[in-house]
Amino acid sequence: MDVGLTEDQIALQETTRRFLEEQSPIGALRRLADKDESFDPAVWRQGAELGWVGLFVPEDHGGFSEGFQGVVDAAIVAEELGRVVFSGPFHAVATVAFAVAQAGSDAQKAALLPALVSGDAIAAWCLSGTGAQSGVEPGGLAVTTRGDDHVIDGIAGYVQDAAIAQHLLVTARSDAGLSQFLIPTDTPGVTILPLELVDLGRRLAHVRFEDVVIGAEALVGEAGAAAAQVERQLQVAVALQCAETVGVVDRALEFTLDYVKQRYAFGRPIGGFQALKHRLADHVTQLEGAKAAAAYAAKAIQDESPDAAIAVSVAKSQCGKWGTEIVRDCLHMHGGIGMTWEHDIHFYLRRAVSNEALWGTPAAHHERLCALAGL
Amino acid sequence: MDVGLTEDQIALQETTRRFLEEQSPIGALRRLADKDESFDPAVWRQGAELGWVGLFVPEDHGGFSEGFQGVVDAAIVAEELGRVVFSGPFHAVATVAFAVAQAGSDAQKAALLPALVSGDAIAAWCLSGTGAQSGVEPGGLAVTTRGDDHVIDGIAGYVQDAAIAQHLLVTARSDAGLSQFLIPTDTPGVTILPLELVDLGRRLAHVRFEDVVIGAEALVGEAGAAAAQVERQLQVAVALQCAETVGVVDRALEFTLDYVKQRYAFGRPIGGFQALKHRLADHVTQLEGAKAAAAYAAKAIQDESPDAAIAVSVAKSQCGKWGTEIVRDCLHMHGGIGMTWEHDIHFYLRRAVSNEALWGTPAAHHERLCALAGL
Amino acid sequence: MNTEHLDTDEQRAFRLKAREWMAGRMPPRDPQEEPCDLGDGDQIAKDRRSQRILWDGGLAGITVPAAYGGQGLDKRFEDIFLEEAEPYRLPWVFGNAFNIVLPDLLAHGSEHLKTLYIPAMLRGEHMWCQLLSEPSGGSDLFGLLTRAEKRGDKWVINGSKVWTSGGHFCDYGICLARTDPAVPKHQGLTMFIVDMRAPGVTINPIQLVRGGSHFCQEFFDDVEIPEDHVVGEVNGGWTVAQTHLAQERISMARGWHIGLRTPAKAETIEVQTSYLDTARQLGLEKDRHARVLIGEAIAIDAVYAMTTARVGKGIRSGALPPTSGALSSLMAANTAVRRTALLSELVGPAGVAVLPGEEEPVIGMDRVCTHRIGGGTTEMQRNIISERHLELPREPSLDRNLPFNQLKHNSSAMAKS
Amino acid sequence: MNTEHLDTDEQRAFRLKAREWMAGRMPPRDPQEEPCDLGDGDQIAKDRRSQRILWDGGLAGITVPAAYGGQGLDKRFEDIFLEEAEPYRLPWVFGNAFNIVLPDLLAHGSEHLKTLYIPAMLRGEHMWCQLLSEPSGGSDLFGLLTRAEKRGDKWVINGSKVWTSGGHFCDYGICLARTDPAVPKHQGLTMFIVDMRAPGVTINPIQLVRGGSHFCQEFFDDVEIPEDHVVGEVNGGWTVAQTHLAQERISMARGWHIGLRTPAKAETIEVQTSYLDTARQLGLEKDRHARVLIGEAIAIDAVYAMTTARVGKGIRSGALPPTSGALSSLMAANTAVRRTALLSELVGPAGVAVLPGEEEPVIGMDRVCTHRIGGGTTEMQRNIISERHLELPREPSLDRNLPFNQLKHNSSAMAKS
Repeated sequence: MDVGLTEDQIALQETTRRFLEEQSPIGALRRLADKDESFDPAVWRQGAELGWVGLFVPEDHGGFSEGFQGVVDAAIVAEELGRVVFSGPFHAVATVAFAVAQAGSDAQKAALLPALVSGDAIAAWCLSGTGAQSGVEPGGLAVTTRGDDHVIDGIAGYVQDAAIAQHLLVTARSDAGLSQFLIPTDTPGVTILPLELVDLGRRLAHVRFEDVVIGAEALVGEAGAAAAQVERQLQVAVALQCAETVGVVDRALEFTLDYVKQRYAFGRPIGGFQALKHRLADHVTQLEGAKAAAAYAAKAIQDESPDAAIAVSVAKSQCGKWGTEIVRDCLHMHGGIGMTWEHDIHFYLRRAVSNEALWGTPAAHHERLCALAGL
Repeated sequence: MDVGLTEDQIALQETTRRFLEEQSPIGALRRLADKDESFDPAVWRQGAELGWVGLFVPEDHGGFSEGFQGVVDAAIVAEELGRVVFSGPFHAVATVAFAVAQAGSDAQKAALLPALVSGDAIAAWCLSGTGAQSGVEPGGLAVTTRGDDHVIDGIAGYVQDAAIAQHLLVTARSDAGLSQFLIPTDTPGVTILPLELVDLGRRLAHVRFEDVVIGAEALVGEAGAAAAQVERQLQVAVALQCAETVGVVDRALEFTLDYVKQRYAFGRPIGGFQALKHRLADHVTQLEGAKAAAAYAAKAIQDESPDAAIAVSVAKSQCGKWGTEIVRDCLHMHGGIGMTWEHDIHFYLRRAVSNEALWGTPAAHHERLCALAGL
Repeated sequence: MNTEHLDTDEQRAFRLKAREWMAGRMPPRDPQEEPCDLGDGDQIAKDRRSQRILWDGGLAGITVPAAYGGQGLDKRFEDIFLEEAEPYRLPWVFGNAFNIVLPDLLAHGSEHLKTLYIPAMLRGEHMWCQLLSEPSGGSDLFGLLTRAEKRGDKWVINGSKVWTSGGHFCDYGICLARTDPAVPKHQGLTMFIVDMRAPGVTINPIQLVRGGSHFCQEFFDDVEIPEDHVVGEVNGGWTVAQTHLAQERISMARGWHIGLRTPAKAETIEVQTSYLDTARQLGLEKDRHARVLIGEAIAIDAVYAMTTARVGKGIRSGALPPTSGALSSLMAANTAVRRTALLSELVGPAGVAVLPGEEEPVIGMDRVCTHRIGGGTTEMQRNIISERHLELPREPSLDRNLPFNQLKHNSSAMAKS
Repeated sequence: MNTEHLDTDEQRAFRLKAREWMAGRMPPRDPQEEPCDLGDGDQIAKDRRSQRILWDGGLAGITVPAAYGGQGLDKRFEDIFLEEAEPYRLPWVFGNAFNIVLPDLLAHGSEHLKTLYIPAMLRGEHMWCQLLSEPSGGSDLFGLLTRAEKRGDKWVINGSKVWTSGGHFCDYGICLARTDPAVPKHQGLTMFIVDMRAPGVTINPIQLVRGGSHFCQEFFDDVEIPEDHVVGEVNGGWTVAQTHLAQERISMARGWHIGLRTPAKAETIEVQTSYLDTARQLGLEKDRHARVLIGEAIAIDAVYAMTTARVGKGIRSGALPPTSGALSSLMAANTAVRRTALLSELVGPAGVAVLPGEEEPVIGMDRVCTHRIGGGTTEMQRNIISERHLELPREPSLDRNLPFNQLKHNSSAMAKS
């Protein structure tokens, strides 16, 4: 993402990269996985202190951005997180922070945002159900009213970081439309069902709601009128995911290029064989496309452009498809060593494959593009 | 298709190839196209005399095969026709000959088959309507009864050789099911609407039926009970198309290999550059797959195997997709000269692209495979 | 889009002059019109007239030195001119002249050649072609076989060139030929200016698969060239060609045709409504597979547009090297191939056969004719990207250091020619 | 399937002997069982016992000469044996021994080595591994760095081998090492037999991405080998390796594990019902996009099976050259990659995250782990196909004729090791 960055953005990129290289290099993920852990809370807190979450939060709640201004900067951070296949709860927390900053009540903002910004609290974002199309549109949860209270039932699927979160931002549907609620994870009737993952640096869960009764103060925005804010949150979530994928691919290609220049076969570096050269040329071309699309999407959201929704799905199409394709071939070019646990490349491929599938496959976003284009 | 051929089959292959090289080389197609013609009736008659149509016709009607026995031999002929992008009405005539030999009345057989076998008559086969899914299943025409007569209305889409045929084998649907009729092309109410084609060596038309009244003697098989015979005809048509595509690709790859061995750039034959070598290796591998699948399909139909329907759609998937892919890259490897009218390769690509789209795209056959597998 | 508010007084004056001069004189822009058909004599005649109008109004060669008939102004004035020219069809047929020959001459031409040809070019008197590619070698440009031999005070050219855009309408060509076959291939080349009407020049249009024939093949049979019509040094043609190719890449990246380069292109995603119309015509609006295909077509179009914009920006800012245009070219090729496959799958048989009305089934013929060969094959783009951007080892070269006429393949080829 | 009706009297007698002997003695075949897990000590012990049962019944080494403990019968008897063995689990863990080491020894081994090792192999006493690949070079097998030096009447080996299947369970290995680095790379190699329990041999299992570790890396630290444990000529290892690699290809093509080679395989298209079940579980039975994906998965599976059958038939009949196995290998790789993409698109997030019960999300991990690297990368398969089948020019070789230790890269690598 070096094309068109401001000096401040380059500084943010460099600070983040240096911090991650020191505190959370890719090797840390292997050590965590060997211990059956998926992230290091201390590193997350330090990252939060660097301002990762504050990018979405106004000053009076501990952050330093208003409105949508933090999106491009957050995408820069996400890309750096991708370069080390970072394991902390950035996407979940950032999305909820954005959501509450935009649509939460003053009480909600005051209660939650400072703790998210400081890294003391973790929040998860429940959007979809558990079907194959999960991730591109709201679903899974239904809400009804009982007196002044709201009652939620159903299953929210593939919720990132639900198992480590103290707060859930829940999207549920009633006859009136979509509503969002901010509730504690330990609300009675809520059950977290952790999943087994391909990506060892992430946590997902299905979240079951059985007759979960919630007071009106938990509403985020208007009851039945949350569609627009949910769409914005989806855009932010997907844009950050795409930026992360760009970082994953960029770094994987970097060390693959180093490798093919140093590895000899038949008296030549294997990177001198045209079959590999041409595939790498295709990869770097599609990566350039992914960088262009991810940057465009973040900028379009930040600028509140009318094409932001389309831009996000375009970015997901490109980053989802080519992320997996390119990193898969990077692994292949490493030969046998790429198939071993000791090498880093598989962590990159796990993340790329997961990012392709979560928050809408490219195919699901292709359908969404038709809808957005009026078909 | 050299693996597993009998001596007789090799002889058939060689005779056909020699005849076509002499009487209908690829250059003949360019000469026809320059004159805005699409085929040479004299060559077709000679080909018929070689026995191409007789492969589906029993001896007492001028041919020399019973039942489904001619399918593998006909596929061998079709492959040779593909090698020269032959322009005559083989597929239409062969499919109708098969249909009438299998399901026609004695009167129909006696009236039509000898003339088809000798090349004196041409018949076309109307299966589908004009939609995007045209070609994989019956549609487009509806039949009702009026007294003892049958009345057909609708449009049959993409009918090969309708414009040069004296006879139409028509598939139409009533509440009872499918029926087939053999009628003269000049039956009142029948209008032929010729189409403009990508493939310059072929003729297609939509055929419009407006209140076309037909006597019961035109029925082929039982009224309302033709589904099984139509399915068999579709299998034969698609299997022959796949065999033809194999011939198209095989020949295009042959002369592309010759070309890349002789064409020099940077002091080397361009076929020595690994990027081209590896793509050609992929192509010959997928061509081997196409040969295997096309041969399997023809054999499965001939043996009346239970997996014949699946085999046909598998073959179309492979031949359709890779036919276009491979010949497109063959054209590309010819560089500028491949883009000129004077070079042969575009005729091959036109045929490959057309064969992919007609009688069901690969995607349409993928859906059909699900249905055949019980989904 | 208009940057009028940024004008200095001088720029403002220039803007008003341009606006006033072109109004009523220049032909209007027709958005439906093909930008440039070098096989269309009427279009060429029209563009010659337009170029003369610009010349007469002091609007030709805005950044070209005044000594050679230009205006001697900086790039900002060209941008102003393009803003003002937006309603008109600018003369598009002079792409080769302005994008390539003009920079070649400015960088390497003698004073004699510059004064002889540049003003005439700016007046719209001469159409130019470039005579580089040969039948014997497409990608291997510098392996060319066309010979130029010195006979007395003339150079005499023999050989053949091909893929010359609009060759049969051109007045002059800039032509690379081999003047010393006894040295390695890059070292024995010279760049010439050839009069396309000279005796011994034969120009044959090439018929393409899809019809149209704005490409030509030329045969040179003892064509005589004045000794002073060498651009750069004798046997220094490779150096001139480097300028030439760099200019070609830059022009491709910024837009080949003057007037189609909008200085501050609006950056919004454009969805091809034809995809949606096609789906509706086929009744596939709600078909999930069709929607996946169309959505992908929308996405790849958008990614290509974004990538081109990004690469252009990166080259201008210096964040990306000038060869990065290869990224756009390669993506253009890959995107086009994928798009034709998606649309073919969407429409099925309607892609290969249509009721008369159009001359041909468009989607299927796009599929037959979509190849990135001209302007550098995808293989050459991939070589550029891998060797120059990724710094991967170059292909082992078998012909770079040996004398050209000692390469086995060439010795027989040159004997034949 | 059974060809009993074709038996001669002698064959019939052999068939009955085999049938009778195995009944009740051999372990039954479990269709669910992994054919061969070289990381599973129990399975290895079981297979050693089974092999001994076959030996005791006169059913071991059916086509091996009687002089080395075999039955000295022709191929027809082996087919009969396999028909009769169909209900049983044959000892699958001896793949290396029977497919590769045995042919190497028969073709190139001294009488001493043949009598020393073949009968023990047939009795199931020894498990063998092949020690060819090295960490420094995967595809470039003959660029290996492991050194063997003559000291007195011993050879002394130093270096490292990798990707050894079941290395930690093996008794002996057949090992290619460099005995003369001062000649071009193919000429200075020798094939040895190494006792895997000898002092100086260290065997480390390799942990793979997906778990499982039946591959090992070995380190040789001054490992001594008796002088007579050379297979073939000293510095003639390349010749032995040719036999070795040819046998490996043939065995791969016909099926690596004895007993999984069914002599007359039924040729029917098998549709993976799991695809259909997955669609039903996800409620996508009627979703057109899902059906297109599943249909393609069905098709590519079938094409791969048909192609393998066709290539096998072609090799057997001589219509295709023995290297045609590369076509099957390449298609296997491409098919697997495409299949994982299709299924991932079908299931979406369920491919990368599942409720506990399985150890991992299978579809997503298939996508991460499906690579054709072992047994020859796809690149090597494409080289074989293009150079040997299509007769396209070979890659320019930079290391084929120079002395091995004068290649810049190797001199530093060998200095390190």
